[in-house]
Amino acid sequence: MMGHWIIAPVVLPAIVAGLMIILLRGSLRLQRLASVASIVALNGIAIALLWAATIHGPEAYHLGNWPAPFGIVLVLDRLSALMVALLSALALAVVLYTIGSRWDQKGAHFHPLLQFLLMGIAGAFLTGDAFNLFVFFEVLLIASYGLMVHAGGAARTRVAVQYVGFNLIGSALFLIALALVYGVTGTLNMADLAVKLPDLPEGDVALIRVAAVMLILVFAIKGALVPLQFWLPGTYANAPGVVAAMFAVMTKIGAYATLRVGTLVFPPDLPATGDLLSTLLFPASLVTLAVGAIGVLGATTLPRLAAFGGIASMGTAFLALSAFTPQTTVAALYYILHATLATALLFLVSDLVTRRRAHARLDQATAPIAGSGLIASLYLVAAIAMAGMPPLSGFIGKLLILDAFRDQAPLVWTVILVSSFLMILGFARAGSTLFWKPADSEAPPADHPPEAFCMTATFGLIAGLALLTIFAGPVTDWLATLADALDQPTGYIEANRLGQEP
Amino acid sequence: MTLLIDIFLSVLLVGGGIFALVGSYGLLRLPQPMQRLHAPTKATTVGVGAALVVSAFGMVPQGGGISWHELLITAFLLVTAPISALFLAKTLILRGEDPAPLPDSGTGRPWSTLSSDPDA
Amino acid sequence: MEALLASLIGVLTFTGVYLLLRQRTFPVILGLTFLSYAVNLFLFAAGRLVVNAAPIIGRSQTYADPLPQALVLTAIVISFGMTAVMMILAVGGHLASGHDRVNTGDEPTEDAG
Amino acid sequence: MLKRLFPHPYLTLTLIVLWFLLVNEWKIGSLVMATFLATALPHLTAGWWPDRPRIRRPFALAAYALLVLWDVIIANFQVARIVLFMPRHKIRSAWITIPLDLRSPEAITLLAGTITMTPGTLTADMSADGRALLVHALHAPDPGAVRDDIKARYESRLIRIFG
Amino acid sequence: MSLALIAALPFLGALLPGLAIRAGRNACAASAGSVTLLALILLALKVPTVLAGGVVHTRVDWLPALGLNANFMLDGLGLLFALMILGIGLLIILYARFYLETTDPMGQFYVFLMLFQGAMLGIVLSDNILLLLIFWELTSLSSFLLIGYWKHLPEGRQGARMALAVTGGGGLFLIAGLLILGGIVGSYDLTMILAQKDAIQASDWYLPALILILLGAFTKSAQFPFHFWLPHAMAAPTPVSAYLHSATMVKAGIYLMARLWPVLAGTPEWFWIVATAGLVTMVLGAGIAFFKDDLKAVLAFSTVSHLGLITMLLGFGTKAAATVAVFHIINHATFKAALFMSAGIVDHAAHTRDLSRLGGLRKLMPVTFGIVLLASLSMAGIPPLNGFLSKELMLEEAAHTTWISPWAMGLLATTGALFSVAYSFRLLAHGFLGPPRTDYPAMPHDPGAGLWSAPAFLVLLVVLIGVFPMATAAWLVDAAAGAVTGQPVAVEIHHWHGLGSAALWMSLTATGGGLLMLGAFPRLRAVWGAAPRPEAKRLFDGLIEPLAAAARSLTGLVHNGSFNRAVAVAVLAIAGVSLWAFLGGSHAAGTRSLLPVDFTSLSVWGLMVAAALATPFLHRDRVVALLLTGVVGLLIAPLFAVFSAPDLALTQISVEVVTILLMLLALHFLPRTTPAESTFPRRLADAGIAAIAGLGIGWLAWAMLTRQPAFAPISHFHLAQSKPGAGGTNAVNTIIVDFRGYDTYGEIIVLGIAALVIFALSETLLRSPAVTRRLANLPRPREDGDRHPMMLVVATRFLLPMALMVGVYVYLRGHNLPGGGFVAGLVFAIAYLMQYMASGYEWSQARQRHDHHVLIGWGVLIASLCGVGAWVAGLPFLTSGFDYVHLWPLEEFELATAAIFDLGVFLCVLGAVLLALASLSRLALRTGEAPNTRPFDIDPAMRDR
Amino acid sequence: MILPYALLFMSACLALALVLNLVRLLTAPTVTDRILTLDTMTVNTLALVILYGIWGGTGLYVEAAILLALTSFVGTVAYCRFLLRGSIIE
Ligand code: NA
Ligand code: NA
Repeated sequence: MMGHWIIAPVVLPAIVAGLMIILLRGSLRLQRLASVASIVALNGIAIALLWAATIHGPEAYHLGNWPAPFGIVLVLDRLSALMVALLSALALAVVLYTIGSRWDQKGAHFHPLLQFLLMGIAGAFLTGDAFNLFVFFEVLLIASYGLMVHAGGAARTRVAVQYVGFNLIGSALFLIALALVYGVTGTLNMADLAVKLPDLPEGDVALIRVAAVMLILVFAIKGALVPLQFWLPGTYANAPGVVAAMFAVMTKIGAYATLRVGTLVFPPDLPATGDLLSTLLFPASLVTLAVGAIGVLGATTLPRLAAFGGIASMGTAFLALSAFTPQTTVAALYYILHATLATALLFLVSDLVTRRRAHARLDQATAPIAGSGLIASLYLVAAIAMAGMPPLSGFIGKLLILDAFRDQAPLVWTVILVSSFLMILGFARAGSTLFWKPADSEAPPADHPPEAFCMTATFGLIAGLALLTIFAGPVTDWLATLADALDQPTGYIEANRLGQEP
Repeated sequence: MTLLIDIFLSVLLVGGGIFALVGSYGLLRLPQPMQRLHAPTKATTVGVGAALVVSAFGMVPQGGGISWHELLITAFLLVTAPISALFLAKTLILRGEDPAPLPDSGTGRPWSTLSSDPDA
Repeated sequence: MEALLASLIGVLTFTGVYLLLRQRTFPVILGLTFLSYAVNLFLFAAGRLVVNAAPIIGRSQTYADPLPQALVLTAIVISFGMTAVMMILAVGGHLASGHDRVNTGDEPTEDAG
Repeated sequence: MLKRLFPHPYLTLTLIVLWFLLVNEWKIGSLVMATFLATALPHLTAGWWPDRPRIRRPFALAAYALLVLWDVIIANFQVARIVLFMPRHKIRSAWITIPLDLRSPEAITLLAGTITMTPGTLTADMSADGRALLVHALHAPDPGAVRDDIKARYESRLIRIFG
Repeated sequence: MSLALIAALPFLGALLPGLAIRAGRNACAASAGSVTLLALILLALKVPTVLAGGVVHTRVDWLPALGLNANFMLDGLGLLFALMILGIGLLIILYARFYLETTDPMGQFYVFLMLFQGAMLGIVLSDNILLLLIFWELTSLSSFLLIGYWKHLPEGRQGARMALAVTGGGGLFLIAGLLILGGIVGSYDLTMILAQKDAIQASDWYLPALILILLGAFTKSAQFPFHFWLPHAMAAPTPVSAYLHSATMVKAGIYLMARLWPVLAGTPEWFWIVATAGLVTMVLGAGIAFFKDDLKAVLAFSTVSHLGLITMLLGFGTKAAATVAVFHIINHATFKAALFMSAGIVDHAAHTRDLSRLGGLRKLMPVTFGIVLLASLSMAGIPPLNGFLSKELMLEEAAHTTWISPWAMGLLATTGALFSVAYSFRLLAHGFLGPPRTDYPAMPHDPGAGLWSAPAFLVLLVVLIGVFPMATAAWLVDAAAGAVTGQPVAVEIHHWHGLGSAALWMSLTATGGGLLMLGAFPRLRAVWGAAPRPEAKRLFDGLIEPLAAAARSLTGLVHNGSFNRAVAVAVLAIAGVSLWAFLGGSHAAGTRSLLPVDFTSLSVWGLMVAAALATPFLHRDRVVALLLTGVVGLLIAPLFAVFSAPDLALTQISVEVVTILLMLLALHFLPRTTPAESTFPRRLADAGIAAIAGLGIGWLAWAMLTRQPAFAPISHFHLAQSKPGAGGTNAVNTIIVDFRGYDTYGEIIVLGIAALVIFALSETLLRSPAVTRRLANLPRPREDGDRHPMMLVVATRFLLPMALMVGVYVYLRGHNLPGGGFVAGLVFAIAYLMQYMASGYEWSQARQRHDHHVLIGWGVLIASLCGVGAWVAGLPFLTSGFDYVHLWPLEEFELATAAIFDLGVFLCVLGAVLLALASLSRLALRTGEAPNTRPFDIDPAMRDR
Repeated sequence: MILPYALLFMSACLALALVLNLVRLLTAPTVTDRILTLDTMTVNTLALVILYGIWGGTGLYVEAAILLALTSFVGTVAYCRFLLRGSIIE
């Protein structure tokens, strides 16, 4: 049993960030050291948590020693442990890349903000309380605002206004939904809701349905689901490359929360909501996938291309989530693992390219970039991963989804496969302009020193994708147990020890 | 005794209400901006002062003690109201919103608000 | 009384959304502020309306539901932080680009200075 | 030593009183707390109040306060009358310059505050050398009389208090 | 394991050339070659087993849940292809070593080539169709890289993209087809699938699966109408053309059709689709080849044609035809690869591949001519070469096949053969015969043996198979055809079938006709040139470019950066979805008894509604808009007070004023007015959207306010435990610092982060020259000459300690009465702001002891450590403790760890607000304006003014 | 007891005063008038809160009144400084 370690992913980054603010403001080197140390430790903790969740099953941590549902609980189960592990692995790549690329020199407070972001995301993954989920959403969002405008610039700052503004609408909606949930049921603990909602009086059903769809729409904003995706392309394309890479996991929070709420609080067998969420998510995710794929083909800059790739991956992930069956959940989670690493990789590669290129536009060639062979190969790998081509995990993820949606084959398969086609086209066109097409008259850019940390980070992500591919069998088996636990969340609910002394 | 306090407090309340109303009414009725400044800074303060006194002694008829917080608020308002008024007046002066021309300061220096103005 | 609060929440939302649909950052921020007023009141309404029942133990016979109040407190603080960040972003965007349009992609070309 | 401990003794005293006004109960604990805070807070803000005003006659200050309070209450009725009943065209507003004999910033501020709080007049500005106040009178058919009244009734008292 | 090893070897080998290139070009080629050779040897070891009718299997579980496993199998068909892939691969590696220029990155070439080889080998060795799919798509990818190998050539880029689009796209159809196939059978293992012919052909899903699979195969094998990509792939270096686009990759589609032949073939659908596509491709490809001038283009269309021939044979669905198909696969690989390599040699030597600029090479390049001569004659189907043997068998099969009418197939097949003869002879005649010319771009000569040995070896095979088919090829054909048909095959290949054989006459017709056609070339060429015909590249570009352009404009249109539209869409979507959800469930009106309206509330309500509704009309003056917002924000406080929420009233008031200050600070840098930019209809529409939102939320509020909660709210616990459990009588405060202290923990961190963000961005802004320039040029209306008015400073000297004391008081009483660390922090902050406003930030900050960052840091740290402290007692994070202390002479008082947590809250809030506002005021520090040195500007006590 | 009636009377006065404030706020000829109105409004609100505290007899709202007084002052000075100097802190 993990005990206090469950909260470590939240408290550790917070304390490290606090110490950075107090003691290390003067020294970027020490900040880097602390940041890396914290993230390495986080990885260790995440692995331990993953191990514990696998061995012992769900475990709750009663904050303040108050019994649930009256206090706030954190719940460690396979899903939360997995997401925390994914987060910390990604963070390691991002922090290494940041150091290598010196993005952190281009503005103040990169590392504290990164730590706070990790804290917020980990908190969101671990919490078992609906309102606390809101709080940690806000923590991660506000840290993301800071990271988004890191290093400044007119375009970036202006897009950040939109990003913040749109997310504030999301936050408002979240609060409305939570108010409805509490106003109708009188509780905020998700397990408690799972227990109480089946007994909901008939007359309250309409309101709780509204709350349910509002929650899902909030998560859809985070997950950039059409028609709430407008914020994403600009944001991701204008964010610093490292930040965009880190954001790869932020869209997945929307998917995570949808999965959690859609299986625990409003499962398909809940009479009040039934297949409400599926009915909502299914068409939206299909359109999202299409919008993303069309965007990949139509993107005018490399970062935008990566951003639309991200949208397409979210469409795919939500599509897989939308059925809320164990089989689709396995496919969804496997795909989410893949898409997080792949999207991050693509953004890092995109950053490698754009930092070496005179401009980021895809319709005009520039002089060949320094180290183009290696970077082109990295781009190729990233593109393969994003487009879901073999041999990387994206293909397996896609196969899993296609296989799981056999019943709706004509529609789902068509959308997925046509989208893949558009993305292949888009990536190929972009890549051939970037790496093959020679510029007319431009002088070659200044020699760009190879950045060992950047390469470590990108290769680390590739290694992650490779491992995910090679160990697809064990991973999906493990996920199958997870998916079954989500389908029958009694373990999760019992871990809360509702109404009993913690 | 209780009745006396009751009456006293009631008179205060009625008076305070009227003063508060006068302050806000003056804001509407007085024609010049500087004139309007007079009404609320004083009348309203007195009105609120009345309410505060009532609040301070409000529990006495029921056998409670005097509440002293209200004295603090009164003191606070007395200190701040002139500063607020000063700033409002400075704003009016700077923006030339009051029609009446300013007198000379008699010290050979302009009024401070206009001292950065080359025309002053 | 309930109708008053409900309609007030509606009106605040109306103003908030209307301002959110303006083309400059400042009204958009004010819109978000209005929206957060509305939302805070809505969250508060989850505890229903009670008078003379502040949840201070021993000060009255019945108590208003303290939980939504605590939640609103959190929400107020958070929306303050968010507004502050939004504000500096608006300032930054204006200083960096020379205008304060909220929509990107429709800025006039003479926006250089 | 004592000066170092209490940079502004009147402030400290005021704060002790304020604390009791705040907590509204007469306990030993409150006194301990009041003393502690009234000592600590002026230290926290001492850097922002580098000089210390001299008050030569503290009791005269108390008397002045009562005088002003009385004037405030009485003269408020005049303002109410003007606001409510005087026809607009009959209101004779005027700007009045008050040359100052006071020099202490605290004293001038107190005077300005007094002028504003007593109805009918309002301090609107100070000259750029701090030697005159600009006062606006709501209804002053004889501005000179108002000026003389202010100087005699308030400024002279303040000169005695602050020296 | 060993099959998996064979399949894996090229991939492992792909690492070597990249490394070996540092040791030189020979080492590089040798590394690739030796790996290939090793694989070939390992494969050879399996030959006896396969020839004995055995099937070699290797199974490795990969993703059993899906049915995707690394299962390999080797039977006759696989063996045939594997031998071709590795054998020709070896020759290509040799050839490429001498073909590539020193300026070409050879390491990269061999890496890509080995990747391709591995992928191709994987296809033919897979026993799992999902695994096959993976390798299938990998061939598309690696071929993309190889075609685009010469990066500077635009044709290379376009050809590569076209090839990827067509074959990769086809691969997607294949995915669907194979998934359906696996679904019908219940397994993705070929071994299982091949045993399920009846089930598959009886299934409703047979036809969709067939079509999808064939789309995959046809695109890969360049069958009509997907044939157009192959000639454009010729931009690749010649070794690539020889390897991928004649011998191997394009045969992947053929392989797939042959592989699935046992379960898919034999139905009318199969016959009509496959045979027709093959037939059309064969005739069309050969016809076009005749008119092409580029040697490689001739060969490319020839390849298209021959692939059509093989496809057609497979389409017939008979055992005999399938056997011929297998035989022709071998033959085509030998002569076509040899021809491609020879074309490369000519190109190398003469610096052109254009037939109209060549001719007479026979004398200049005798060795090359010899190779080309034999290979071309084989291609034309001239005895006794191997091409002749399979062509005869093909014509025989065609003659006996009824397609539309009994003779149509025979006629068309003969036509195809005729064209084939024509272009083969043209290649010889126009390229090599005739007198030598004087105007070659470079003087042609035979290359070194390194370059010609590989094609020579292949031509040797052409001759050997041609002369001794039964000795050299029959065993392989038997094995492969046996695997294709699933029946034992013992092929009989003869040169002479007697005068009665239809093929003889068809063949003679074809040869004669071909020669005539060559003779008429100039005239035919003129007709061809005048005839309108679809140009593949234009058609493809006409499809893809508009697609890309449409995607670009659609994306630009949808994601045009309009925040307003995004908000409008979001609001409408939220409203619409919510309404839909609401209508889908039952709703009962609330039964809660309502509160009577009181006077105060009504007036406050009226004010707020009026102020809120006035804002849309007056908002363009931003100060007025801010004032109106302030009115609304301020009046929420009494509302909270009326409805029993004193803590909220306190918080609302203090937050409101700080917000106003912040906005005023910000407004300094922004325009003071908002221009009127919206048309009246737009404003009306916006108002409509806003009204929908307002009505929706208002209705929800009403519905919620008028009902009782369905279950007892959890807050009864908080009320009951506030005093005994958490040690405070203010239940809101005990929730904030104790029951839900963790929320507060997150909340103060939000605030802290906000301040950090504001600080960081203001730092960044100040670094930007454009920003500092704009800051210096901010419009400065007429300004107050008195920056720090004395009276404000003097008042602040009293007010500040007073306010601080109020702050302390609010903090201390919070646990039991309204207040707490948060409000206290704000009160402190407001007090400090008062000081900053009075004497300026620089002056004030210089006389202060703390840095705002440190306050935030300590706040976070204290709150964290207060939480962690509970671990010491073995209790969870943020568990609080409290006790009542008696300390003479003081009265009993309470000490609670929650107060420490609240101190963290206090510090964080104070630091955050101060840092945020300080950052903004730092921006306002004017360039060239020195900060004040005294607390106020005008000091009446100064004598010398 | 007449105190409740007096309370009601003053509440009515304040409510009316607030309405007058609103009219002024919306119709004010100068922005300074609007600031002045907001200041007045705050003080009137403060009085209302105090009255409400007297009505309920809990004394829970005095702190709110203290804060209102503080904020009304700070707000007014800030608005004026904004109009006077542009930057409220310099
Ligand atoms: Na006066
Ligand atoms: Na406790």
